[in-house]
Amino acid sequence: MKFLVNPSKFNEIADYIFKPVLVLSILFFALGLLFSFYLSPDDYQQGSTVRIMYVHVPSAWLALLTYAIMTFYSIAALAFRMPFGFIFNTAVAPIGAIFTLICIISGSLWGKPMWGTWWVWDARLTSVAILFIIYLIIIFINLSFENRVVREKVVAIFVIVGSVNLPIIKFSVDWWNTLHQPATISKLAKPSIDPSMMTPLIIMTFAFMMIGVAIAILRIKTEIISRKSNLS
Amino acid sequence: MLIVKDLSIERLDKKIFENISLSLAPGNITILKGKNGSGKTTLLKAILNLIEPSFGSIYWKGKLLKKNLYDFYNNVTYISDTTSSLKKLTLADNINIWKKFFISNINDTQIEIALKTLKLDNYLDKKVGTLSFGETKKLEFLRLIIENKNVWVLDEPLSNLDDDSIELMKQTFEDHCEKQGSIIFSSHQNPGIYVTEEMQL
Amino acid sequence: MSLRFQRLLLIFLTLVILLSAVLLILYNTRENVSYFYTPSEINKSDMIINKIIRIGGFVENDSFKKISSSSFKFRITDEKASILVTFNGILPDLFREGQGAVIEGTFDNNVFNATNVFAKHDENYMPASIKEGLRDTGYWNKKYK
Amino acid sequence: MKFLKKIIFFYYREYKLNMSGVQDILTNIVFFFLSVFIFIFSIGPDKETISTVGVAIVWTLLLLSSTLSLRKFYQDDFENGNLLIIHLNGFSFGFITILKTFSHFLFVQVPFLLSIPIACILLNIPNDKLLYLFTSFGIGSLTLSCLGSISSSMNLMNQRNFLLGSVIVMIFSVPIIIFSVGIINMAQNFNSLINILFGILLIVFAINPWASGLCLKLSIENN
Repeated sequence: MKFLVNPSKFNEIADYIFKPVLVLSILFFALGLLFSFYLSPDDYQQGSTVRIMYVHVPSAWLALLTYAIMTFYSIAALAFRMPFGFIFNTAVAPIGAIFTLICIISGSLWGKPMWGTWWVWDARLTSVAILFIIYLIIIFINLSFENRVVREKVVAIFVIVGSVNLPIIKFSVDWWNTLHQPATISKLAKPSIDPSMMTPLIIMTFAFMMIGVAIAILRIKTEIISRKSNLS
Repeated sequence: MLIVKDLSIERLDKKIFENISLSLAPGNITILKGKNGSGKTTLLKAILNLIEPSFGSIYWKGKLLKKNLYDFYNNVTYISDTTSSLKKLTLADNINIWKKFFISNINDTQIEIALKTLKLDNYLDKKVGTLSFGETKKLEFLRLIIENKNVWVLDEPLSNLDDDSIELMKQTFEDHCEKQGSIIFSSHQNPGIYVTEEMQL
Repeated sequence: MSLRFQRLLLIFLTLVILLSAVLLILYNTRENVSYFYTPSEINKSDMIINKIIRIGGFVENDSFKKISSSSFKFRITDEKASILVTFNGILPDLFREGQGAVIEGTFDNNVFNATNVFAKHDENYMPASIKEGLRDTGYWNKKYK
Repeated sequence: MKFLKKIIFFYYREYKLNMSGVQDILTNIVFFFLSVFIFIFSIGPDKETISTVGVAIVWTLLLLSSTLSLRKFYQDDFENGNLLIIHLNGFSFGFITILKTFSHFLFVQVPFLLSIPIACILLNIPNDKLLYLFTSFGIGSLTLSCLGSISSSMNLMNQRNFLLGSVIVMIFSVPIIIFSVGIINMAQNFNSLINILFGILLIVFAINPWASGLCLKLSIENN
């Protein structure tokens, strides 16, 4: 597992797995789209609109997952002086921002026909909007400091401080009355979703994950190279 | 008292300096010489434990500096290349703040004498912002007297000073030496001050 | 007070403060960040006069009446209390009897004039065909929350 | 004992420093009142509307004015080396941020707090809620001081994009605004709202010395 902390080891492994990951992501996307459009049934309440879920939910999960991993890496980078954590933060923040944006846009497209509105300021939607702005601020900090050492540490501190938002997003639907429905799939309870609709959801989640990993590999490699040549 | 052993500092994977060793005993004056960007300020900051060294270690009174930091800070005066006096306040106010904040045991007559020798005694009611840069710098040296500590760490103390003031500094340094104090300072010029050790960076 | 002691003090204070803060917030948040109130909460509080509020609940069975093509009358309930609602406008697709809904508007003499109606769906997803099958065999008796 | 003396004289220094720039604080308050007037004029004579949006206006302006004074928080002391001198005088960086946060609260936010009752009268905010509002502003502005400390210490080395500091303060102040504006819209449960605000303050207060202290250390190390 050394490639997760060591830039040169990461480069080696990344060269091996990049192509398989890319192929896998295309495969999963093809399969997932097939499933979500043709091989999954309509919902008993929402009809065909439920298919937006197969984009909305994976992107939301990955937006949160990306931030969680960034938080772990930030703590590790600050506590154990592990420069790979800083590289990871810089490279991955835009990917998380894009996932959050996809989640917000698909959510609005879903909300309009079902709830009757594009956007409401309930706890879940507000906290996700804040997550998006936090991602943006991380990108801005990366752009606006001259000194690399200061910049990456400030980003790491900001990521850790901003991680208070994660449990708020996760539990907002349980703690407070929201227009957004509570979680369908949680670890403790049996999922309240039919297996025929669960399948495309899982396949699409893997597809999103793979494409995320592929882009992350590219961006991390670029970041490592630009650091070596002292461009940033 | 203060011992620096095999100190190396890297920044952004670039070596600033390597394997520096020096020791600062009571009564010693050490000068750090070197061109701009040779790492004089960095070394001084490392001595004050503000920069984490990549390799090597610093000892204070036989203990690792990190373990004995509070005692070291109680015994050191640092004057950086910036002037820390508050521009909007008068000289008298500044001196008063310093005296209180550092819990100084220096009495007023000693400060008056110091002010007189620095030729600042006429400006007491003036705001620091109205002084010239050289005068502000001289005011900064008043901190050496007020803090009354053993070890002086000075960053470029002699730049921007006229000959009279340099002569004065020379005198002050020698006095401090006789009182078993120790001084480490950086300079890019040849000051003609008596030093016990010279360090080329 | 040495630097090391300051650090220890800071760690100790941080832990104590964080703990008390979490307790404070957990004890107090529950009812406060609501996007909407439930009908039973409305009846016992006095915040209702001429102020735009949101009420969330379920559309009571057999209460939906269409007055004209774009004006409707129905009751919102949480099984403890219910409120009569009038609404002019377009209802969302998901709006039907027994379905969760959030309405926005003002009270006017015990009748709630809604300006916006949002449908709320639950976290259950199920193929339409299965629901038909269940209903045919008489096993469909899922209670809405 | 010596340490206590140092703390007292730290505040003596801050007092002298802030009194020499008392016109800055007064300008901030004038800015605050002018903005209140502009809101009142632009909303028009409808007293109902003014009193309903009043709390929101005061909060927005409090937030804006406290981000205006962010630059003074650490920047001056950092640039002329005073931060370093205070550290060498035996204060850890975390401790400095706590002292500085209280100093900002005392010398920048408290003058605002004193002017808020007047603003509340101008904005027709009902008197019976004034006590709760005042408490919430008090807690909120101390929270803003802590957030200001975090964001301005993050921005010490950032010469290009100063607005970033304000953005950081604003994004983290969203929960405070949500809860404190709730006070005017509710007839009951003041105490639990105040408790929540206090809880948020405690969390931010606990995070502040670590985050800001690290940033200060970082900036001094790399300056």
